[in-house]
Amino acid sequence: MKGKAPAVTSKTVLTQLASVWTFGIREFRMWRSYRMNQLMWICDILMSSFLFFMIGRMVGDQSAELLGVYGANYITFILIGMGVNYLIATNLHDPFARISRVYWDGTMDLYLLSPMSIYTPLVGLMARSVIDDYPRVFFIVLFGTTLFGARFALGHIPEAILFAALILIASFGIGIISASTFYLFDFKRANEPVRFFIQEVMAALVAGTYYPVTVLPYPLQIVAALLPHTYAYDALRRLLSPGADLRTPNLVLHSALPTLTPIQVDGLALAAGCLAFIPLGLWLYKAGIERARRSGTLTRWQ
Amino acid sequence: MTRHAGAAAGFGALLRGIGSFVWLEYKALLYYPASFFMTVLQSVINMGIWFFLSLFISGYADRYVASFGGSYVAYVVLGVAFHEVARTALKSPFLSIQTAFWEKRLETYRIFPQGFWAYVLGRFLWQLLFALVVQTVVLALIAGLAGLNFHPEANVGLALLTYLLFILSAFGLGLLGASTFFFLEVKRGVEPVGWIVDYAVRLTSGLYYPVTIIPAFIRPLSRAFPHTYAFRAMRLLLLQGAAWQTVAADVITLAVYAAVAIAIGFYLLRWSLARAEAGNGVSAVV
Amino acid sequence: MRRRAPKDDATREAASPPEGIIDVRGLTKVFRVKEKGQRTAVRSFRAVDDVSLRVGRGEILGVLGPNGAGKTTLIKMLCGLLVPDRGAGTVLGFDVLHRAAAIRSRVSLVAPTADIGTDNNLTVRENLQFWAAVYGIPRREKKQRIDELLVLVDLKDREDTWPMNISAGMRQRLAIARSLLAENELLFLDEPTVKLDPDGARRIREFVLRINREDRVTILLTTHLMYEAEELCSRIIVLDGGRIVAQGTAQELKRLVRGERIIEIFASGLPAGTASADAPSADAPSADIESSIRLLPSVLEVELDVWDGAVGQGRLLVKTADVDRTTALLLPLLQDAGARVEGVRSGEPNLEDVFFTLTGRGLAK
Amino acid sequence: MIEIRGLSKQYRGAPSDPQGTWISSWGLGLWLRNVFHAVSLSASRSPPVLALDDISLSIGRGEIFGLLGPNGAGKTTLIKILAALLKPTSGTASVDGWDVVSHPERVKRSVSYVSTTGWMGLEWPFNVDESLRFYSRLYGIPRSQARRRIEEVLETVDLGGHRGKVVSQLSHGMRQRLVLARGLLVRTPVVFLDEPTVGLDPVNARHIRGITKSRLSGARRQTVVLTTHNIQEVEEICHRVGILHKGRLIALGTPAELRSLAQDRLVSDLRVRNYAPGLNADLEALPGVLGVSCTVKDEAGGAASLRIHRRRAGGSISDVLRLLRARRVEVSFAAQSEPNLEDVFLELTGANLR
Repeated sequence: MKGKAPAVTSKTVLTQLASVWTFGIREFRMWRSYRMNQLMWICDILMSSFLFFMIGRMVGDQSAELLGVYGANYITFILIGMGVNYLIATNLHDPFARISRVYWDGTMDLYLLSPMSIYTPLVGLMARSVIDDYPRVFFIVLFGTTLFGARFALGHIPEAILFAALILIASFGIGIISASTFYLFDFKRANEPVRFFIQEVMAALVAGTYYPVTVLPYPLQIVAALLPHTYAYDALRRLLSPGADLRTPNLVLHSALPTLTPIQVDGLALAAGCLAFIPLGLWLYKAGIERARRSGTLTRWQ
Repeated sequence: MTRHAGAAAGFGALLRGIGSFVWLEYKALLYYPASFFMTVLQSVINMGIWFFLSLFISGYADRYVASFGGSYVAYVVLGVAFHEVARTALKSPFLSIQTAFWEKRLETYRIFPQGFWAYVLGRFLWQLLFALVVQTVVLALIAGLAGLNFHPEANVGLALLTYLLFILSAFGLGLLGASTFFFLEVKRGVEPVGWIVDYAVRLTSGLYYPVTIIPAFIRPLSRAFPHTYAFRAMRLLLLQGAAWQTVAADVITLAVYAAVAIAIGFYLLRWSLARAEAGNGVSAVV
Repeated sequence: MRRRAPKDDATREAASPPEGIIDVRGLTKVFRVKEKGQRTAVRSFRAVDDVSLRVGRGEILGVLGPNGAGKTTLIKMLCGLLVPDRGAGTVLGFDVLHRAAAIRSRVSLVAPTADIGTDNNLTVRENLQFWAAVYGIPRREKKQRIDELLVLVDLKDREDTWPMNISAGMRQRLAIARSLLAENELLFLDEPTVKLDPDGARRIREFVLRINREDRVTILLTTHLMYEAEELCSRIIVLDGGRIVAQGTAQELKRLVRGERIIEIFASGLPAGTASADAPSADAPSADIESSIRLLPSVLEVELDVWDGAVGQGRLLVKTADVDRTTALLLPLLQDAGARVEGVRSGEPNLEDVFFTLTGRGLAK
Repeated sequence: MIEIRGLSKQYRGAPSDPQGTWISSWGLGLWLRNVFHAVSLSASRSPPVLALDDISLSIGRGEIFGLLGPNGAGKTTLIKILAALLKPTSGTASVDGWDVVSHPERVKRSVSYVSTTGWMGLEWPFNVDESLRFYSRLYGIPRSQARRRIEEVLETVDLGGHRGKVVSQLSHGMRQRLVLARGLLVRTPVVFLDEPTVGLDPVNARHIRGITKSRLSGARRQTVVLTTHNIQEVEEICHRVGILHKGRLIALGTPAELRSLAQDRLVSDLRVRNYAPGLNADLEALPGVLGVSCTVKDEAGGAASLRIHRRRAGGSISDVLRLLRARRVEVSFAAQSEPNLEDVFLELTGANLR
């Protein structure tokens, strides 16, 4: 071994990024050894698309009246909703699952006993969504257009990508908040209340994955206004559906800010979500680790 | 004579065993009341999504369900509630075996003469009661808030019988699926029988939309699953107020289905368990 | 392998510790355990109670104690993974209370279950590659260091194997290799041989001594195996109920056990006499050797029994309060007297006896 | 009590496909692969593992029989077959007169099986008392007797003071004792203890050994078969021992009989100062010395431990001591041990002296 001491003493941003990269590589290897399992979600996408295609058949082709600002293609409307859900699935779900796993298998101790930042294992997870979630979005668009008659407007692709990035970041923030509850409030079970309430309860019911928010009673529409999902669905549907209306307000917040266009309101709301959730998540996560260091609950074994 | 006494004693032991496992599940629920609350909430939300979705398109869809009372919302809500219970019955045996296997409890249960079957049946009984209560509450909630157009002269007794036969058929399929845990070595994830039934049922049995709008070449598939007969019979009875003659064929089909599925499922699960013990055993570590 | 030179900021921020790599006083940790039952009650439980210890550079310190004695809790506090409730001191020159992050990035830990930190989705080599990145090892050094470690832990021929396909002992060695990647000078081994079969455990012990000797790694290891502590450790502290009940070398601890021990020596060339019918006389050489043995320190009683006067074949029983010291002097003395020692057996107290003496816990019958 | 004739057990090998072992697949991929393996005769499954190879053995009433062997020797497999939890590939075994293959239900009524390896399969929602009530119901113990028996076993395993604790609050040793208590609820003729003391500290381990010896084999006259890789445990409580190695029963007898297998061997342990490298070779050249293993503790002071394996005949410790004296190596401690079962084990399997 070389006798010369390396010049780098504390980890620089570059070496931190290298660790993030390694976590990404590991996610990829894990994904690769489970590669046959990818067949399952392809089936899943096909089935869900087919299901809504059939429901869409009852609506028929002339659904402009039904969808209002979101154009006239019900299957497009549904697929954008599902696509956003697929896009953010890893970010929402995996931080908690991963923290739970490193707790149960005892690796958290070892991660802390290294020069690596405490956030690195979480940030490395973003790589998982690249290999796990983005292809799903691709497949749902592919199946939708080739098999089920979905049509997309291609005029606003850059804006759509910006909105996709915003909802990814915001959902990652929610994911970290969810992960930090593991240590902060000792939620050691498989189900974690924060993500459960935000995603499975509020977002699933009121953000409008399968129906526009306007079908809901007004109090629920106000609840929807608090969720970043609502704005992502709204903006992406307006930007990508053929014949969509970019001007007419639809959400509670649109009506509250009449001087801005709905798309602008959506963008501001999502950006605010990112700014709120990411710092809050990082802070809570650190607080959780410190709490666990005092109570001796960093890992299962004592 | 002693043989009979032995069988009776064995049956008594099995019943006590089932009771013990119901007690175990009850304690588990008390231990984590939060997870009970979350399960209930999840059911409410799932129903809520389908309620709002059906409400959203009811203007277009009502005419497709004219023969089932003419309300698409009632059609979907009823279907979802019944399906959730059947789904519990379908998944219960496999999930029970899988959970116990990885927690190394399965082998422990094999130590006791009737332990394995008491576990599978006891847990099924508990989960079934749980799902029934939850779905009934959810249904009552929707009926109370939004109103469901139940037919005033519905033959509730026959509907309940249909429901029971439906659950038993699903449980039979569940036993069949559970047997793949051992002979196909499906130790992780989901098992093929339940998975295929779940997918096919959602797509073809008329759960979310009437069978009549499915493309003709897929329609025969729907006849392979008990759900199609059960959904049709129960909706006709409760929403349309149909006479028993209308649904007799469906109910009889369901009864036969339940008997055959449970017999085959039980036999296959027993066979695969014996095969596992002749091979690598039923514990997680070899 | 050579230790990496002291890190710059380490030398800048803390003067190199002359008093020892670990130097802590009065460490105490109280856990609050939720009793979940009919009514949830909080009970406090003193896991580590007023522990002070000092470990010098290059030492192997053994922490001995039964399950639940607080061994792991102590290790976690010394690693910076657990905040002590009370106490003070330094590890590697860093304050245990305020510089935990600095300590954490400079010590290695091998947890009792080898599977901790071993990813079954990666091969043996890939596991080390993964951890090399976590430890921030520069890319150009990485391959060489991993190669060296694989040779060191004797896993070179298994480098492409999946962790679940190698034995528990090999996985333990992989875990140790992982901990050595960072080239930290302080290594914590928490029950390194638990659940291994005797052969696997022996290899781990040999290996622990080797890295201590060759790489000058300071090691703090916990065990509840008495002979393991005796074989490996230069010093041992005995922990019970979170408190240090004794410390010292294995020999010193054994001396704590009161009661006599017997050394039994079979030899030929012993001076005949005592066994013969003649009355013991002062000039007989046997009396001479007996009395000179009796004069050795700690010797309580001597009994010589020669059954074959012709070749002086016989047995010598020496009752002593200190086996080690007596043996050390006894053997040369016998050789000087021309005796040919054929076998030695001693009822040496082992650390298990020490443990029972100290904790006052006898056999649970 | 237990008769075993020509028992063999072959496990189907777990596929060790480097890309995606069986554990990493689920869903469609797993089904397809397993169906493929089921229908294809030439599928590239990994070879079967012979876990037990032609074991014949009989164990008498009231005996404590120890099964000794390293990890993976087949100890657990043998016990599981005898407890009717696993079927043998060939050969026969009977427990209390009942054949394990044709009458598994009767065998299950005749044995208690206590396995404490790994996760012990306890019921986390239950406390100690409820767990035992639960198990007594599964055993079909009448309600009228259950209470008395539970009190009895709680006292035996000394968990009476912890009856209100749920599993997560119990220490490892207590959990092990709870599993033991489950096995004691019924008074079966045969008790199987699979690694009853692994991972326990000496206090807990002795407690369990004490129960085995005085209660099970002593007061209750139960036949006990226990597996272990702890040699002291065997010497302490077992009447007879079988040594398993790679699925074969390589030795069988009382501990004393087995020790005599390594009769011509002696092991001398020396602790020395002023050790110098190169000494080993000279020591090995001495007559009767089979091998020397040395661990150096402190290079500067030359403190080292030497373990010298010698033949009893030929040579003596004096030669060793003389050589050391000539080299000015100071002996601080010397002990010579009679071969124990560990040496026997090592002699038979050749696992030491690499």
